[in-house]
Amino acid sequence: MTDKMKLGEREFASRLIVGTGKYRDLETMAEAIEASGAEIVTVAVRRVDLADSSSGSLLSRIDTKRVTLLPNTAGCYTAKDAIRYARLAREAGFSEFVKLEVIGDEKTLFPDNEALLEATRILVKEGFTVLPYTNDDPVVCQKLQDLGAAAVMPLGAPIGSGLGIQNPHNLSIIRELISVPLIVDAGVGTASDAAIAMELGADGVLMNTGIAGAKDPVGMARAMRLAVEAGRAAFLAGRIPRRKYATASTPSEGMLV
Amino acid sequence: MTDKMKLGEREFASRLIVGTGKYRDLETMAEAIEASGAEIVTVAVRRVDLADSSSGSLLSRIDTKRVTLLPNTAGCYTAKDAIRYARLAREAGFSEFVKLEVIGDEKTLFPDNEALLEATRILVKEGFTVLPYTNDDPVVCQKLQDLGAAAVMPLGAPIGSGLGIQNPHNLSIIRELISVPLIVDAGVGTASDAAIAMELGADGVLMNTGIAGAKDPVGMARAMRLAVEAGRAAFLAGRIPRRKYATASTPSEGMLV
Amino acid sequence: MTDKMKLGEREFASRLIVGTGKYRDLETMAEAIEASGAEIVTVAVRRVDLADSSSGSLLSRIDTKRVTLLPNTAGCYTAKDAIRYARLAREAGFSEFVKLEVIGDEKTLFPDNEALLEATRILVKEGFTVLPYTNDDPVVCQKLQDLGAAAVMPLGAPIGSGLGIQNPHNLSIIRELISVPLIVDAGVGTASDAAIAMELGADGVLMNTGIAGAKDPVGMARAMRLAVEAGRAAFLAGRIPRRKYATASTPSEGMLV
Amino acid sequence: MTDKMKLGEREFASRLIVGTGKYRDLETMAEAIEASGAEIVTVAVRRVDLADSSSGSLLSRIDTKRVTLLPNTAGCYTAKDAIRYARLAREAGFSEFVKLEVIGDEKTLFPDNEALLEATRILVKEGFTVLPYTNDDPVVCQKLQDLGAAAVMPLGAPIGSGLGIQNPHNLSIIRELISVPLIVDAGVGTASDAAIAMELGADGVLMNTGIAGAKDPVGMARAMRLAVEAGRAAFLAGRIPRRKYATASTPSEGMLV
Amino acid sequence: MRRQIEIVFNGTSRMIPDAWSVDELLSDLELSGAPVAVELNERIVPREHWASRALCEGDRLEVVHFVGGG
Amino acid sequence: MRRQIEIVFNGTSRMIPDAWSVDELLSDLELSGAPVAVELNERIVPREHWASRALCEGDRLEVVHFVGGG
Amino acid sequence: MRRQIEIVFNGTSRMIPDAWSVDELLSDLELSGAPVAVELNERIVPREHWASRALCEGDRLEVVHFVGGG
Amino acid sequence: MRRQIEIVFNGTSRMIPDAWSVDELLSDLELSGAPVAVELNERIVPREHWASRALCEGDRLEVVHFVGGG
Repeated sequence: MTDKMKLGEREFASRLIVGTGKYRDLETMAEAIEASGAEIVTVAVRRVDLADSSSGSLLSRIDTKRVTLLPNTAGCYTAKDAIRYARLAREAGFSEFVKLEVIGDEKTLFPDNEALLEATRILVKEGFTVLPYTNDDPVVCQKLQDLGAAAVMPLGAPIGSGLGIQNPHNLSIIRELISVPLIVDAGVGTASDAAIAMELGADGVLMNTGIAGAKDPVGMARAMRLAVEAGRAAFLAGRIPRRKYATASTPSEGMLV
Repeated sequence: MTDKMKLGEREFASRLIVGTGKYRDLETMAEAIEASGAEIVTVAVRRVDLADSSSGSLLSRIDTKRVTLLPNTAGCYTAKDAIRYARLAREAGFSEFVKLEVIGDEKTLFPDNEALLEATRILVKEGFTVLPYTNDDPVVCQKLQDLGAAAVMPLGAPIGSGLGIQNPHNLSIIRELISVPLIVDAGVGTASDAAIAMELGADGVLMNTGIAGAKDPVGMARAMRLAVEAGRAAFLAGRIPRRKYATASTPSEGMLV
Repeated sequence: MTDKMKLGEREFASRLIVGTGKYRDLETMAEAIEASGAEIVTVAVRRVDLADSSSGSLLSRIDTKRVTLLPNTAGCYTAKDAIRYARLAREAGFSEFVKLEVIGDEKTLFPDNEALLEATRILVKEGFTVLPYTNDDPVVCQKLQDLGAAAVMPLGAPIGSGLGIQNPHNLSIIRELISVPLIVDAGVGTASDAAIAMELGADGVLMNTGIAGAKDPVGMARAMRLAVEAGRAAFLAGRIPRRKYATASTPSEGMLV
Repeated sequence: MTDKMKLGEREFASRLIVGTGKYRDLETMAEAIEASGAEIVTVAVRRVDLADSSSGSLLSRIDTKRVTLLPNTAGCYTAKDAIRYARLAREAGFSEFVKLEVIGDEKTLFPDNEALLEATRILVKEGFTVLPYTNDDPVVCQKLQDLGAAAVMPLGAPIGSGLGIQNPHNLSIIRELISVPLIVDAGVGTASDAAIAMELGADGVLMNTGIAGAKDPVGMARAMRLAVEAGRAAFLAGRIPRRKYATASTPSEGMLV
Repeated sequence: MRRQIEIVFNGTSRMIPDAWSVDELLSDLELSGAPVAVELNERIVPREHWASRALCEGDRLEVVHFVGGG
Repeated sequence: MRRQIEIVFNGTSRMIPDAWSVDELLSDLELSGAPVAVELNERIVPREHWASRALCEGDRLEVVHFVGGG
Repeated sequence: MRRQIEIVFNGTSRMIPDAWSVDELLSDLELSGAPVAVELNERIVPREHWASRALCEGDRLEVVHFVGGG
Repeated sequence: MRRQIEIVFNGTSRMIPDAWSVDELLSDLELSGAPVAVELNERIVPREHWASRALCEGDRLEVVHFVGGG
């Protein structure tokens, strides 16, 4: 199959990006990543904790030859902080990819788009492949594209809320207005949410809590992989139009009298 | 995997039932069935057309060793007619399965539940495995179960409408009130619709127009297979609860200051 | 204004029908009825309780000159019982109106439509003005009309659930298929639910818990009156079409340069 | 009734703000404003057209003693332009009120929030009562409030689209996070949309096309007035909780046996 | 003194004087003027027959009225 | 030569030799091996009776098979 | 006779007598009593300065009023 | 014996031998081979400079790595 998702200079067969946070243990995380089929996984940048002997073990469970790490700037509330984390991530890491988050409100974890645009501008100049977490604002998405973001990643619903795509209309508009990849980031609660995102024309879906918080994270990871593939396939196959009334699937010719 | 769907005395690994109507040609139909992974396909009973040399060719394209035929009584408006078609189907066919339809209105193709109950009562006594097409009425579904139907098959939306699940609440109630298999029959327009049905606890999904009418029926058949599997997997995995506000997926400990 | 709702031989300026159950006291009920502007109120038929000195006081708080009583058959699970209550109600009451309920399931309080049709047939013959509570099944609604029901009263959602109109599509179909008045009965939780019902083309809305169970029942009664009027007025005024993209309300001519 | 909406230093009994664009004639506009009960109407600032003898006639049809004019900056794509129009409006007009629009995209007419914040900052300093049109971004709404906006006016859907409230969840969040008045501006297509906005806790609703574009604008203006009052009353009255299953409104005690 | 008979009134056993009419019983219960309906052994007794209809041993009488309902 | 009788086959009048069995007719139509079902005057004729069941003047025969349907 | 100068009025070139005040021009156009606002070379001219503010060759004048809008 | 200096390591005060390089400190903490990044006084120290970059009194050192995140 040649239906690849291209981000920056890299191509990916999988359109599902998964997080590594909130798992009960690294074993489950590793199995869930495997079941998800993801080729990109997000990670966070935090201080080494000398008291924690498990330090460093995250990377021991991720096959970084097969999987691209996507460091985030979660927890940053200013462009300056986000840029600082992005630079550290590049230094520690394996690539120039960054999931850029600049948070504007701690209850909703919605982005501060002014600061996000500023950070995007600077990081793009520094050669980063910037994947910005934003909200479903078509104007901001266009500005991000104009600044050189490698994709736009509007939220479907608040991070970790599991509410699904709250505004399909905006995502549909964004899809039509921008040409860089569109990745729905945040809000996915169950498989159909991911399928809906893909059917709206998204190039990919990013999620963490929806998998890690499920009763059976590995089972849900598999569900999400299937759902993203299903939604993509349906998008490409071209759905039937909606009709108000019924239209028989069985012919009326040849009935008995 | 041991997660099988049991209908009557038979077990099926696939939970997707597909129709055979409305394809542009039998080639496409055969490929779509293959791509769907379906182990049950619906067929209709109609007069042999002596003028049509293609007569009989439908079965030549379906591997009836691998696939169970499910004859329907589409086009019947009375219990008597539906029973007549069911008997002919059993005689012509390979099994006692019948997708029982008694239509009550030609614009909506909604069922006439009074007649449906009457036909179900008689056909169950005659040894049929009755799979009745009905609407999302919890009381009718309970009566069908009490009469010995092998499953209940409420519609998600009018046949061929592609509108998706119009009343998830009713399907959820039906799921809780009945114990026989629940198959959502009709209304599925795209992959996410099928996933939603399965996440509501349906045991299976039946569709025809959603696949046959897509621009690329084979691609859509594959999408539907994946979606049904995704929805089932998500249902079994146990989704996260919905929350109004965000909950971070990345820890706040270990941030720089 | 000559936009009247006609039921049987009577005409009503108000399109809101309210119940009299579940109020904390008769004072509040009387005020809420007043605030609702309703000209029809539902009542139930129950044994006189000799131990309860308040017996009989319900009617003391309703001005039966201004308001038409609509006795219900709530709690009946068979056609026979419903007919018995209807006859007693007519004997005790002031009119031939009956809100006909035959319940099929105690958890959902959904109707048993088979029994409902049977009871409707008999009561229409006995001269009742039958207003049957049913579900949103277009076929049953057509049968009720054919049997002579003075209106059809599909539920919007389970009685007392406050979930609002769960399946607007079915109500819209029913509106197009039948010609007797359509009254949405049950499920209204807040004012917009009532407005939506009217905008779908309903002739009226019937509710009880939505008002009686509100924190401020009198305030909610007023809200419902306004909402029913608003929805009716919007239906008659003819709403604008939905568009995907924006269309400016301010002219672009005459701008400065 | 003392339930007033306060904007800047003024109080209004009506919570419906209506536009004056797109009417077929001034007669209809004047009647619609009258029927809407609005105490605030929006107007635009445009060059006097010497060739058009009807120039100036708009104000001849609005009783500016009873009604507050709210000039907009529609059509402006930069902070500088919006500020220029706001100043001209104040000079031409009767008050310091301005509906501040800075458009970011001509297909969606979504706001450019960066420029909007900049213009708000400056106009607040110049003493304007700034009512900014924005989108449903909780972070931007908080920033607008912090800059001294007299209200926030998120859109429900694109201007003139008639799609209704596309993201009730975001509006509900905004309601909880901000303390200045919340006015839903744009997207209202019919009466229930306005009621829904008010039930979410909005202080008011602003619309133009929904009324002016209706088949009967005067009838729709009345519908909107009723709907805004209904939604407000329902919000204040406190709706019943949603339940999955039914709860009877008629007592089961006293039934016959 | 009149003989007492046993009837069932609204599901409860009750002793009343023999041969009382429906009307006499309802008057005794202060219900004769109330907006109630009467069913005797599952058949309705119209108000105009209350005076003439005598009650017998074992009669099942239901007297209903309107209460709040939805 | 055998006498011809008229029957109604799938709604259309058709002349066939007198006393032909169902099987003879279906063989003639190249349907005897096909997965079809046969109804004669609204009663099903099981495949095992096709040879023994003779057709009479005026018989209404329905021969159905499976076609695409949903 | 007074010399004419050219100004730009609402985007259109216009000849007016030299040294006319804003007020003279607006009076000539029957706009002096109307609820309009005036911008001269992108600066607002408050109504109280209309009489004292003379127009010069090349001035760009914008005169706006309220029209229907949403 | 070498003089000790005080630095701030990941927000916590720490005594180390004077003039230790970044690399010496990280080796001592068994972090030199780990996939970590180092920031000294808010400027990143690339891995190839760890050996040459000596630490001074009061230096604020941040050493970060990847943890689970979404």
